[in-house]
Amino acid sequence: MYDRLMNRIQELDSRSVALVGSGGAGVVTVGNLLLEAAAADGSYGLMRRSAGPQIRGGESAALLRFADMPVECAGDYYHLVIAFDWRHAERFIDEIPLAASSCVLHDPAGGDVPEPIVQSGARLIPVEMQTQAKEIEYGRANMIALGLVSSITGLKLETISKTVSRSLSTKGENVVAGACACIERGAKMGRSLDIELPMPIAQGGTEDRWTITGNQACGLGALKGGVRFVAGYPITPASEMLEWLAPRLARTGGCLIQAEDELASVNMILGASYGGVPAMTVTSGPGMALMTEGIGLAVASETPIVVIDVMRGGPSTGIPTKSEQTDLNIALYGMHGEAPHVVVAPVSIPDSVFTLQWAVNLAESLQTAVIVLSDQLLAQSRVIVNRPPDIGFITRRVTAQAGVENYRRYALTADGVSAMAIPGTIDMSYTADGLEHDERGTPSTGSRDHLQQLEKRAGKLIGFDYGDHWADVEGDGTIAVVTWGSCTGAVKEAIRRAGEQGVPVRLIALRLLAPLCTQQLNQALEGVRRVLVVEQTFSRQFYHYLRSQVDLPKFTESLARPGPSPLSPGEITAMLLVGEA
Amino acid sequence: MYDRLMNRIQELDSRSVALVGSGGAGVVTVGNLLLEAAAADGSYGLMRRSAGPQIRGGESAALLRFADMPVECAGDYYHLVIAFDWRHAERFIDEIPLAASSCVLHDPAGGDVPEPIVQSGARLIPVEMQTQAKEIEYGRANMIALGLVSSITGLKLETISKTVSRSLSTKGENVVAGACACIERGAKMGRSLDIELPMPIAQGGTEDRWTITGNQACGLGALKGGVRFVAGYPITPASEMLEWLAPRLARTGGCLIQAEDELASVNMILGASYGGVPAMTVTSGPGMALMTEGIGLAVASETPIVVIDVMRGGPSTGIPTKSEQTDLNIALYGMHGEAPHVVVAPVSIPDSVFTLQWAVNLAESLQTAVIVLSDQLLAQSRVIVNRPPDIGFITRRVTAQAGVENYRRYALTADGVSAMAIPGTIDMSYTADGLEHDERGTPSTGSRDHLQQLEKRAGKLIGFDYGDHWADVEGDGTIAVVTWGSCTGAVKEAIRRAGEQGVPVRLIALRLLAPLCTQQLNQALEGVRRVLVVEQTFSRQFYHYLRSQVDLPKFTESLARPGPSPLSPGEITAMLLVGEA
Amino acid sequence: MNPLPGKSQPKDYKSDVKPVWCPGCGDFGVLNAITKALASLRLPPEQVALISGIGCSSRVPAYTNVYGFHGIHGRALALGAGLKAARPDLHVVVAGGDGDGFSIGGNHFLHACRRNMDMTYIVMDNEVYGMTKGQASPTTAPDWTESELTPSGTHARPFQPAAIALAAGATFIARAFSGKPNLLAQMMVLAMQHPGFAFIQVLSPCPTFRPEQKEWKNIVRPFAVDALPTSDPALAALHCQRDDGMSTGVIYVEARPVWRRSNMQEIAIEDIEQEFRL
Amino acid sequence: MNPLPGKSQPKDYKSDVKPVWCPGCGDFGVLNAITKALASLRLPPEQVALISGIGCSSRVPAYTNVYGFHGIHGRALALGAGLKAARPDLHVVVAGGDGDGFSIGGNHFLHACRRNMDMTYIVMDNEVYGMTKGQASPTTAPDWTESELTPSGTHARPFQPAAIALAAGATFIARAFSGKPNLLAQMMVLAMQHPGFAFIQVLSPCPTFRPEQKEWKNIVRPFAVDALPTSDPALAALHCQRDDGMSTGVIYVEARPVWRRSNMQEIAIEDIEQEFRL
Ligand SMILES: Cc1ncc(C[n+]2csc(CCOP(=O)(O)OP(=O)(O)O)c2C)c(N)n1
Ligand SMILES: Cc1ncc(C[n+]2csc(CCOP(=O)(O)OP(=O)(O)O)c2C)c(N)n1
Ligand code: SF4
Ligand code: SF4
Ligand SMILES: [Mg+2]
Ligand SMILES: [Mg+2]
Repeated sequence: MYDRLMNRIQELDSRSVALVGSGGAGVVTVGNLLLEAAAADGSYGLMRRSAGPQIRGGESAALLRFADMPVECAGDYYHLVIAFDWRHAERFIDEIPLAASSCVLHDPAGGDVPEPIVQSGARLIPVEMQTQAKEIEYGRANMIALGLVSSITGLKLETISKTVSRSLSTKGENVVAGACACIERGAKMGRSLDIELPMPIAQGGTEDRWTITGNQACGLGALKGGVRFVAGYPITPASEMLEWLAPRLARTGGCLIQAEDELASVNMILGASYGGVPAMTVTSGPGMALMTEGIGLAVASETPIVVIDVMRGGPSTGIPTKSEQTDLNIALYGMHGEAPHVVVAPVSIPDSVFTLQWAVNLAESLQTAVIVLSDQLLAQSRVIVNRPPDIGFITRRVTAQAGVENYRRYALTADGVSAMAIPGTIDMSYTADGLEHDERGTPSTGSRDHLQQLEKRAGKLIGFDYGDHWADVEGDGTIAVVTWGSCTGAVKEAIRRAGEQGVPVRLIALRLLAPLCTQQLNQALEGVRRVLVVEQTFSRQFYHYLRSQVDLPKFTESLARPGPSPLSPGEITAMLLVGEA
Repeated sequence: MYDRLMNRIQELDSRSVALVGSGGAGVVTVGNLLLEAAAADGSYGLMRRSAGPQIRGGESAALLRFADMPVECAGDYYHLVIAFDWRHAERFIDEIPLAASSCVLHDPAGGDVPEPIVQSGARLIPVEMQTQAKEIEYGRANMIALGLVSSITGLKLETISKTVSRSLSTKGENVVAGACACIERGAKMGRSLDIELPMPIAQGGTEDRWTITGNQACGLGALKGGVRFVAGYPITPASEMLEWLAPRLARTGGCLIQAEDELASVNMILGASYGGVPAMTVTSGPGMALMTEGIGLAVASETPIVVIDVMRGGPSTGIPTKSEQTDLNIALYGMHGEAPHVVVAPVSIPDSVFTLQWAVNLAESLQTAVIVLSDQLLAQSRVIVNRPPDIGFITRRVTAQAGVENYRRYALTADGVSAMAIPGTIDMSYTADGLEHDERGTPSTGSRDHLQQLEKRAGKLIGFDYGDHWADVEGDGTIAVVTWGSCTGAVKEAIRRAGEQGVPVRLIALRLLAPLCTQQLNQALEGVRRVLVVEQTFSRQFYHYLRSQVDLPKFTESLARPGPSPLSPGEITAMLLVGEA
Repeated sequence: MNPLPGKSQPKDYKSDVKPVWCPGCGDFGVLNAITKALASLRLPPEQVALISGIGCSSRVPAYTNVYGFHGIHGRALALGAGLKAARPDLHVVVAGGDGDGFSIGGNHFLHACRRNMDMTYIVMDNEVYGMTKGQASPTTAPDWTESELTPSGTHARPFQPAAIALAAGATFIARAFSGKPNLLAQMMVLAMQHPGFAFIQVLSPCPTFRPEQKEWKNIVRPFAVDALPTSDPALAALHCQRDDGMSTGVIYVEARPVWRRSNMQEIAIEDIEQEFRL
Repeated sequence: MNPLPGKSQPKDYKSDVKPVWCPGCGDFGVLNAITKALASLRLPPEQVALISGIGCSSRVPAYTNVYGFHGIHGRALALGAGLKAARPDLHVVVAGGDGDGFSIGGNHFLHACRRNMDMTYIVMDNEVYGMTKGQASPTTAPDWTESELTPSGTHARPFQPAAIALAAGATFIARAFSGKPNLLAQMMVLAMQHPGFAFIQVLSPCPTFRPEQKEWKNIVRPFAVDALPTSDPALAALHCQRDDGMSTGVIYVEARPVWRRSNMQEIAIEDIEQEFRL
């Protein structure tokens, strides 16, 4: 179905491989091994996971893309699909677009090929993986598949074997031997298939490349930013970040508490931060909903906290295992009363390191709540990237030193930030309060105190110098795409492709969502006659948010689609080229 | 300070009286008695309460205004102030604007008159209330004050005595006698003061007039709308509505549960509504923050509920006893994921009866969550009004009857509303779910089901015919004020005054805030060259919301001020007349 | 509640939705027991509501053919309480996991016990968060270090469901094992017949994240005391404390008035409106 | 914690903020007792943090001159736990009301008891919501009908703070009366010295909404049993159950390891980054 488009839009020279299966087929294991082996051979890559609701044995897909440069999004379609079986295929088939040139290797033991796959016109090749694996001691079908892919893509068998041996070493020699035998068998089968899909190999050594997930990248950024206390409650797809952080905080002088719920999480980090320790919590939509009262307290009491919301499909419990950007509204507006705070979002997986470091810095500098919006797509995808640059933010909380006369915790200052006395500081005790208060912190119902403190809390955010970090702005031309978060990768590729078609397009990928840098945004939009706003929501939350604060050009379009399928670079390119080229 | 303005802007023929005092001075008691007596004499009136943080004995003010037509807002300034003492005057002095023509009767025993009052140029008259009261057995200073006001305003002594006797009857004969003696003494003192401020008396009998607070009016509307289950957790300024409802639900076949917290409240009403009983909860900002997860479940599971948020000053615990419109954002956007729902707000105290009845009707008809935004100003003010008209909504929930083959709870229908089987209906059992689901209700992670159900839940709200109720639209001219909620009263008066100055202004007071009826709004704005958006917030929440969805005329201004002082008709009029007349 | 006139087989209470549960999950046994109990009570499916929160165990309503509500995490008891208060004619059963009920939902558990509404609460306790892939729950032993979230254990005393229920005021308290669905079904029948808040803690293994729980079938045994069930809270407390948490049986039964709606004389709304007249 | 070297008077721990409390409110006595206890322990004010929620009683931090955080309703214990975990060097005292602690905050109470962090929790129990003008709280008798919100009573068994704390795992449990600030101060000293989670339920009358509580001074008396305090949970449970809730004294003391942070070998962030290299 994408073929018509493809005639005009040159895709990035990349290889997209989808592995699908259910019932403990080990799809994700193969995906990871494939990613690692390709990385070792010199490719860049990205692996997205798409899982069903089952805890074990449910259907799942490992969706990979390889290129000779860092991969920031899925491609328009998959070149190669390996299917162990088709159970519950209807649940994810829409997430695996195919072209007529695609190849689908499917195990006949896994059932009939579903209609939409047949319709796609892709080449269907039955390959017995199950039966072959059974013939080998400790054999498993997923390792046969790994062999198939390796020969089709020309991966070095040696690298594969090394990767597999390392990763399965804890499972015992027999398992490793069985796996290697399967890989060899698969590779042989693959060679006989007459499909060639050589892996794009990048120049240069792999020493400075990392393999990292978005959840890990956020966790690392938080650690680098100085977070030393985390409280959290498990929730998909955020738990993995907590699990990554727990032992690492314990090893860096910090501490993580698994709280009884999200109400406790957010209040625990408020307590820790009040004690002077940079603190963070991590959750997803439902937990976010439970935290807004606490976030409001952080704003009112001017206690720095960082809250990461790893977004998933909503509303309500929604689709816990799949991605969406639909918590934008609650992040921007979810607090009662006037609760000005900061909202940031990483524009890619490696950027999560920077964005989190910055988020901690902003929370501490501005003594407010900073909400970070990640999503399942960023969080649970794993990439091969160049080591993210080390940007040494100095986290600075303005603290009050002992001996200040007549200390006023909430003093009105030029920049709106007032010195915070950390418990332990002699003679500086005060009571932090979520009631409206005067400069000292004493509760006040007076309209003057209210207005002054409202102005203080809002003013400190507006007046702050966010530097260049507010957005990634690239390119020129009279068309601009304004986007954010996990859509940025696909947008970037679309812009590159449009450029190749002679249509230059500017990128404005917001990293700072609130407060909105309206002046900088207007400046970035200067000379732009057409704007495309790209986001993964249903109700165009981002588009409406921009409208609410900025006068967009008359010719402004919105490209919004809910999850779970990520927006593809092809559909964005198509939209950009309409009427232009 | 308002005198200059007053030269141009003719105020409504009204009398504004402020009673202030602390330490159990009984300010609110006198205010209520005064309101009742004036009502009995034929006046319309409104009494607003402004209280400090103390539970007992704190400073408080009863702020009254009388006219010969229904009063919907405070005046620009107070004609008469009676002050028992000035303790904590700084906390509310901004809420009592004075003119040079104002009279301030203050008890010298209550301390020095505060500087801002002296500055106002108002006439200051020391009157011994405390000492006079002490001379009378069972005498109280507040009853002396009542006598003072009655003679100054020409209230019938007979009415006052009757009102007082009835209201104090439970306290015993001695108390009543003491009160009456005080009133007589005060009246005598008042006559010697040479101040005249005759009460405006309305035409016609008082048989069809009501005295009601906003909290009561909401409660009544909910009962009339069919609500028969309420769960709630006490919170200022909403508790009084729960307290009003509890015995009355018990007497109308319903039931109210005091829940352990707001998380329980909202989930309890979900359970009740799932059981087929129209259900509601009542809270204020902090409780609202705790309810958003439950509201999202109502949206996703399509379970009708009504949630009233009686707004108070925010953020966080904020100013519990005072008014603000700053929960607009959380009401519109506070849910995670895409959770389309309905937000309505009464435009006056008597309109609360209608709006609540409508809210219940919308929740039931649309099978969704309806949030009602009231505020402390509406909720805790008491008015004398004409009996609100009886609009007989027939609440209609589409229910599934026994015997439907292959019942699909979330079937895709033309209007997006699907029949709900009520437990007890034979052979129609289904499981309601907050997970994304297919038409049957079975959880689904598929993108097609997700999109279809997102469209269903949003579409049913967009396609619904809200009739004329979406807004109160009045007048014509090329200027329009767009406003909502408790600001409407002051806006209406400002429009009347502007009209008297030859500047016709349209009123657009939204009752339906979400979904925004953009088409109707655009229509109402046809021919308008200038728009003034009026609201009681700090960050112009309403203005930004309108912008996010509608192209407002270039010449659009925003008049926004946070609480606690309500916007005055005078300041709105002034803004309207700038450059016009 | 009118019992069904005709047939009543466990399978009549099962739906055609296939459980998402892992092979060997203890929750299959609980589902079986629920359908057995309903069949043995001959309850018409449409007069029963099965309410749950979020978790593997909380998926149970859709697998039955009674009315169900799969709510949000931790709020099942509140959902059930609202339904029961509004529809006293229904038979309300609330079910869920140890995380749902004792961690995020702990407060509602306390207040449900206090309130003593006439309903049944079944907690499938696997001492782990199954759905979110294996973190410690309140009932997890403090030295369990298999979750990376608590790499050196929880450092917290395990939650004692029966003891807390007792202190909070539940009037029927029992412990059971999902591996014995017949016994469990019998206990559920007692619980559902009990007038008031009946709580059953069901030890329900999670072979995926707590493979060692496969041993439970060899460890659980009935309470070795004749004194149980008792209506003496002191005695019940004593036995709860002395037990290792692996004894099964009904522990405590108390006859306390069940929660009921206020019964006041009915009036019309028009009468209420009178109070606003001047 | 280093005790103060020099002077240490209760007044040194008072701030100049005037309480919003009504005349005769029991919370004055609790405030006095807190300052007395701090003075007698000679704790440097800057090493003490007093954390609270929302309610009349929760206003207490600002009336002292130690570090304070007046948080949101029901979350004081979570706030305190986060502070203590992040700053184990501080002396953390959490205070609030019966509504704050047992109604909306009930879950945190359960888990704070389980966790056994080294902190003190003081609940000023007046069996009513004072701040919101007189509604029933979890400890209110079921037949109290003075609130219009529950016109025929709550229909729920009162929450038993000591029994719940015991079942949940608190390691120091006591009941006291605000009308005896010296005794209360002594008890607070014991609680603050106790290593672990120490809970004191202070009967603290609300003369405004529960005028009958003025009688409490004639009703409260020390527990009439020599056995208390005990470290036997069964015995403690027994005495909690037998008591009418008006006996005062330390009920239960247990030596259980206090919650502590995981102690793992320290490494640098650069070392952590190594794991991402190919
Ligand atoms: C508010 C909220 N927080 C967290 C989650 C994530 N979550 C889903 S199920 C679950 C725990 C499940 O554990 P349990 O109740 O013991 O059920 P089990 O899966 O073990 O049967 C959690 C934390 C959620 N859905 N909502
Ligand atoms: C989330 C939330 N819900 C409700 C309230 C309103 N509220 C304030 S204090 C209070 C109860 C106070 O009772 P208690 O804790 O017993 O303290 P007391 O005033 O009796 O000392 C309530 C319900 C609130 N502030 N926040
Ligand atoms: S993860 Fe555990 S509890 Fe969940 S379905 Fe699997 S075995 Fe059952
Ligand atoms: S209302 Fe009661 S608890 Fe609150 S300050 Fe007054 S007496 Fe104390
Ligand atoms: Mg569990
Ligand atoms: Mg209380």
